[in-house]
Amino acid sequence: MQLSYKSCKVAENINLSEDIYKLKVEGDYDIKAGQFFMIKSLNEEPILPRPISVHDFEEGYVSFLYQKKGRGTSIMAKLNVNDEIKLTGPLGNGFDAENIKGKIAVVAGGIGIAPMLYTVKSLKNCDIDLYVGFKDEVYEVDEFKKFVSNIYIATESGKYGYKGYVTDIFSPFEYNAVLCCGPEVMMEKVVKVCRDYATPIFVSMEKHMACGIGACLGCTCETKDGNKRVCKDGPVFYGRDVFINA
Amino acid sequence: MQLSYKSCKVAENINLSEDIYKLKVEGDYDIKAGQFFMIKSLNEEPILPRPISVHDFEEGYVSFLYQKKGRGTSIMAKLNVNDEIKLTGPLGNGFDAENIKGKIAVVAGGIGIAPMLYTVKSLKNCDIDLYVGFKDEVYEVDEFKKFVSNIYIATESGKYGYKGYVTDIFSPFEYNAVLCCGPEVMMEKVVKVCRDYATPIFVSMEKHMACGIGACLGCTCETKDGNKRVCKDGPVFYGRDVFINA
Amino acid sequence: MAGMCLLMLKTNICKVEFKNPVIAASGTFGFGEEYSAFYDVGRLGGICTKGLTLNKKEGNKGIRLHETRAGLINSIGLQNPGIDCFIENELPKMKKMNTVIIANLGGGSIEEYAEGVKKLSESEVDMIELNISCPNVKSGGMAFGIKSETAFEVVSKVKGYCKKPLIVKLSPNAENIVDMAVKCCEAGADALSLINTFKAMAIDIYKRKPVFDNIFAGLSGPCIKPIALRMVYEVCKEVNVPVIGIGGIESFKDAIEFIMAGATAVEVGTANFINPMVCLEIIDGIKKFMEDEGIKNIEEIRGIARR
Amino acid sequence: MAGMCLLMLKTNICKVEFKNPVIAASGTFGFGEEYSAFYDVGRLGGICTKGLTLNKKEGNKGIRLHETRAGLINSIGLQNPGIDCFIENELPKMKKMNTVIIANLGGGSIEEYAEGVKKLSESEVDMIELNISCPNVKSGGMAFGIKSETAFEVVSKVKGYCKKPLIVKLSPNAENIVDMAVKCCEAGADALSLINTFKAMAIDIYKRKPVFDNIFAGLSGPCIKPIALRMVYEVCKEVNVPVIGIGGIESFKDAIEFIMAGATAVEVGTANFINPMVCLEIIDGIKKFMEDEGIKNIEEIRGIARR
Ligand SMILES: Cc1cc2nc3c(=O)[nH]c(=O)nc-3n(C[C@H](O)[C@H](O)[C@H](O)COP(=O)(O)OP(=O)(O)OC[C@H]3O[C@@H](n4cnc5c(N)ncnc54)[C@H](O)[C@@H]3O)c2cc1C
Ligand SMILES: Cc1cc2nc3c(=O)[nH]c(=O)nc-3n(C[C@H](O)[C@H](O)[C@H](O)COP(=O)(O)OP(=O)(O)OC[C@H]3O[C@@H](n4cnc5c(N)ncnc54)[C@H](O)[C@@H]3O)c2cc1C
Ligand SMILES: Cc1cc2nc3c(=O)[nH]c(=O)nc-3n(C[C@H](O)[C@H](O)[C@H](O)COP(=O)(O)O)c2cc1C
Ligand SMILES: Cc1cc2nc3c(=O)[nH]c(=O)nc-3n(C[C@H](O)[C@H](O)[C@H](O)COP(=O)(O)O)c2cc1C
Ligand code: FES
Ligand code: FES
Repeated sequence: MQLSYKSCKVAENINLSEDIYKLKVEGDYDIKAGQFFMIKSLNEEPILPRPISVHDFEEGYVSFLYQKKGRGTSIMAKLNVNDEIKLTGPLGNGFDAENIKGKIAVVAGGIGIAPMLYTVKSLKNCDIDLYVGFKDEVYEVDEFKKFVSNIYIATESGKYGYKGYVTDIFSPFEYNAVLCCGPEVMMEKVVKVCRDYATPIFVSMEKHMACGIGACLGCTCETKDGNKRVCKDGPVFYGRDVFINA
Repeated sequence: MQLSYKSCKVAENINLSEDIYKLKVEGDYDIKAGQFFMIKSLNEEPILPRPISVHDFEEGYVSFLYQKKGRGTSIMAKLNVNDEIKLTGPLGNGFDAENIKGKIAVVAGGIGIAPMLYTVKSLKNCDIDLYVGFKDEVYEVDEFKKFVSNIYIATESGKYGYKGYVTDIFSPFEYNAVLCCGPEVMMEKVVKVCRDYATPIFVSMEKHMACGIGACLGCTCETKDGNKRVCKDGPVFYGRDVFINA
Repeated sequence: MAGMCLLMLKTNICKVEFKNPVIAASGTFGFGEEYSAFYDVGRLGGICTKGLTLNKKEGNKGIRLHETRAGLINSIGLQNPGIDCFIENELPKMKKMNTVIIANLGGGSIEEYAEGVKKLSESEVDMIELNISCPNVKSGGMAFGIKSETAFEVVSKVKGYCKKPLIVKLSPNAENIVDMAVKCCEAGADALSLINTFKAMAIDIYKRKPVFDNIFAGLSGPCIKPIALRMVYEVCKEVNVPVIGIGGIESFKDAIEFIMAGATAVEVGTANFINPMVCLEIIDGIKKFMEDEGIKNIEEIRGIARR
Repeated sequence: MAGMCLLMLKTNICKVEFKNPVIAASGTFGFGEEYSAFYDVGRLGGICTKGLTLNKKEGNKGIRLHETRAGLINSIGLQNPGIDCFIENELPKMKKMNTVIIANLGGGSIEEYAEGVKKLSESEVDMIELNISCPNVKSGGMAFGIKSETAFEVVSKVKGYCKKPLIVKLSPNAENIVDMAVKCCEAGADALSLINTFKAMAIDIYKRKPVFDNIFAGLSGPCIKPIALRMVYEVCKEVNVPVIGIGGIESFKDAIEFIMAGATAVEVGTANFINPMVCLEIIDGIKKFMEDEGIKNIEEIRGIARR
């Protein structure tokens, strides 16, 4: 397989909500739902690129939804239109969209919603419900309306939807499969309840990364089959393979 | 004395010629001719600010003329209008404009012309001639026309003016004082010829700097009175004090 | 012309011929496969494998990577499939890559090193790099890389079983890097490579505890270059075997500095993560530098900064 | 409230009271005068003077500064006016700065150190920091900072003449930093500070020779922090005297890391060049961190990462 590392031009970089940004860059790729890119600005620091999921992809443009956290994402937040950034990818296994069928629940926590837009667009012949939890502000949910049947929102502050966690309002009952991305504690809870219903669940894992392509073994996660590389063998795993004790 | 370290907004940053740029920032200061600022972009790298002379100063705006050389000046070259940069200064002794009188020669080599515009503006009741040498392209010379009587240009390529070095066309004969900035070899030559005519000459020295304020002793230059700090005791010295063997 | 360019970069270490002096460093390049997705790794001078041990290792738990200013701290812990599995599954693929294959060998005891060297000696690897310097596992060999006497012992023993050119990889944590180098040569090292990572740490101030489960881990990347270069310079002055310079190399300029300090070749590690094409860019950069400076053969500048 | 904030940062080292644990590092802050142009240096915990020697020194020739990735290599070479001149001209001004004054003392021989300590003991400096670790001059003391036995000797001797609290400043180039620390304490050090700069170098590839006339020079700045922190952590575990953490500190986060590793205070060096206000920003940052995290006294978190 041929992988690309190249300069891409920023077409848009907008602040959606408090610390949430959407970045659109020029680029033509063959992308699977749930894959990610390693993104690096031209600045010398930080030295490592940052893994960011494909949020959306339309002819000639890749979009990313990201949260400003530390050194890397702060620099991303300052990018202007026409700036160049370096992209490596697309990377990772992604969701096996071809083989996911029937009534599907997508469960996302906060910025875990990022990989899910292109994912719901990629799922063919599925009936999808979106469950999503936020701390306070709700963002990007409207984009999903065209592609899903129902949207269930929880906010910790109670500002929108149910007051509490998304795990409080989600039940795998009736779903053929569940796709999940968010904080580990949340994913673990979802895996647990899916186990009770014997519902297949796919989780997208997150680890600190250096190479992003499987060479450094820095991003391993323990699975029932031993250590796996999140960047290459993942980021998508069967929920029960990684949350063994859930 | 109170020194300032503060953020300033970029008002203009234009490419004048090949690797020559002019940067204008908002800022109100009390500046003496020949002083400089330590300039640092908000990027983490390079870690040290760079010393750049005041090229011009008009109510509310400080201008710098700089040559893109390495890491620091390359980042400066990418600054956009409204970007913030950090300025420490004004620093150094500067030219003693108050006490310079009569017929004056300003001799500059390449980017050594940078400190001279504000300098010629600051010299009151003087009759000034400008001698300036370039490799090939000539820049910024027109700005001097209003403030000097004669302009003599030399280029190594012969593209404009005399073909050769500025030191070939300059003689201190008839001048009361000479102000000089450029490569060390060139300044040394000018000091030598001034010695022959017993003409007072002031040179602006350049050394790698870290603190810029006299604390680290990294920028010392040997003088007839022992080591002096270019940043604090200079950058302007009596030519014969530093080019002892000239 | 292209032929001439290739010629001028050709490098020999212990009679093994390298197309050019740029080698991918152990632990940063897997077994070469991943980077083959970016370019033909046959253009490299060589590839050092991920550190191998006699038996398979799962590596360390907890966070394994932490970025610092111009650096990376890693606590991988020599995760690897074991020598047998390497020889069976990875080496055949590597042999097709058309570059020099250097097996990097870690170990927890002299016996384990010796056993490993025996097995690798019977394999098709071109050279063995003895890692007596991994700070990330008790059995990673760093204990052997601190005191010269201990290093002397392990290298002497291993050398007896070694049928491949033996490179000994030194740790910057050695008490005295020059003495260490000299002792390793006395013990039979055919070449030296230095440096491995610095013992370092980071603390998570919100969790109020060390970032790494093992507390300490290894620092690499551009930040360490000025110290690595100094060590290579000092060692090259005192030994007669070829020295491979390692530590923070991220551009052709860095590589040339190491060569001018006396290194015969360089290994590039962390920089591969910053830019996956970096090794090729370094090779091209060296070539262009030599052309611009009128250097016909890299030997002309090797160690020139020492004169 | 302001009073409370001050209280919670108060730090004692050898019965000398510091307003807060942030000290300007030797060689980066002159004699305090230059930075007084930016802010009231009386707000600092303390100031270490530029390294002093018995007699005036002109320092090194050639290039003295070279920037690297997240670091600075310097070859100042202990340029200073000599102890007598310091006591006469600089100290009176420093005493008015209303902060703890620490005299940093270099030397080329045990006798020179002893003579220096005697003179400083009769002066009004609050403490003496014995620099056995400057890599930039033959007589800068680094020779004393490599082997523990040599350090033991110089510290024992000096201690006999010292009437001020004696801080011994350690070099990261020491063969064994923990052993070095222990030996210096046995020899009578009242406190330790670490680390000084790393022996490093750079080569000008166009001139084909080392950048510095002395070939080697000292590396400081953010790049060295992960190694410095590790050394401070290791030393704090093994000694009972107060330890001042130094090395690449550029933010309150870095300072807190050193304190959580066990440091009683920190010194800030190169970061002053990056941002002349950095010491104040670090003090304010520590204060805010403690408020946010509900820490009433800095003792609560000192060494907490070791538990
Ligand atoms: C496969 C994958 C896909 C991702 N997709 C997205 C996405 O679409 N949108 C998005 O906002 N974020 C995404 N992330 C997370 C994103 O990579 C991190 O938030 C980012 O690297 C933080 O970088 P920083 O420099 O801003 O923060 P840093 O200063 O590096 O660190 C800030 C905080 O984030 C933690 N952190 C740093 N790197 C990582 C990492 N790789 N994984 C987890 N925590 C980390 C640090 O420990 C620290 O607590 C993804 C991560 C992975 C592994
Ligand atoms: C008082 C003073 C005033 C100056 N005024 C101007 C000015 O008005 N316009 C202008 O273009 N330049 C000026 N300079 C020079 C300018 O500071 C350097 O060109 C700049 O620091 C180079 O930085 P860099 O990061 O781009 O280059 P680097 O990557 O740091 O180095 C590029 C090259 O410049 C050399 N260099 C780096 N720093 C210095 C330095 N401080 N002095 C001399 N050589 C250096 C390096 O050795 C190298 O050869 C001045 C210097 C001083 C000391
Ligand atoms: C993630 C990672 C894994 C490493 N694994 C090994 C290893 O298995 N064996 C070894 O000898 N060195 C290992 N190293 C050290 C590198 O080979 C190299 O010596 C060191 O990183 C310094 O070079 P650099 O600054 O170019 O990375 C590893 C380094 C990194 C960053
Ligand atoms: C320019 C410069 C000069 C220094 N001079 C001295 C000195 O005279 N005496 C001394 O003990 N340390 C000296 N040091 C070392 C610093 O005090 C400090 O130990 C070292 O720089 C590491 O800290 P940092 O990374 O915060 O700079 C000097 C450092 C620099 C950068
Ligand atoms: S990030 Fe290197 S193996 Fe996954
Ligand atoms: S740059 Fe520090 S003294 Fe001049």
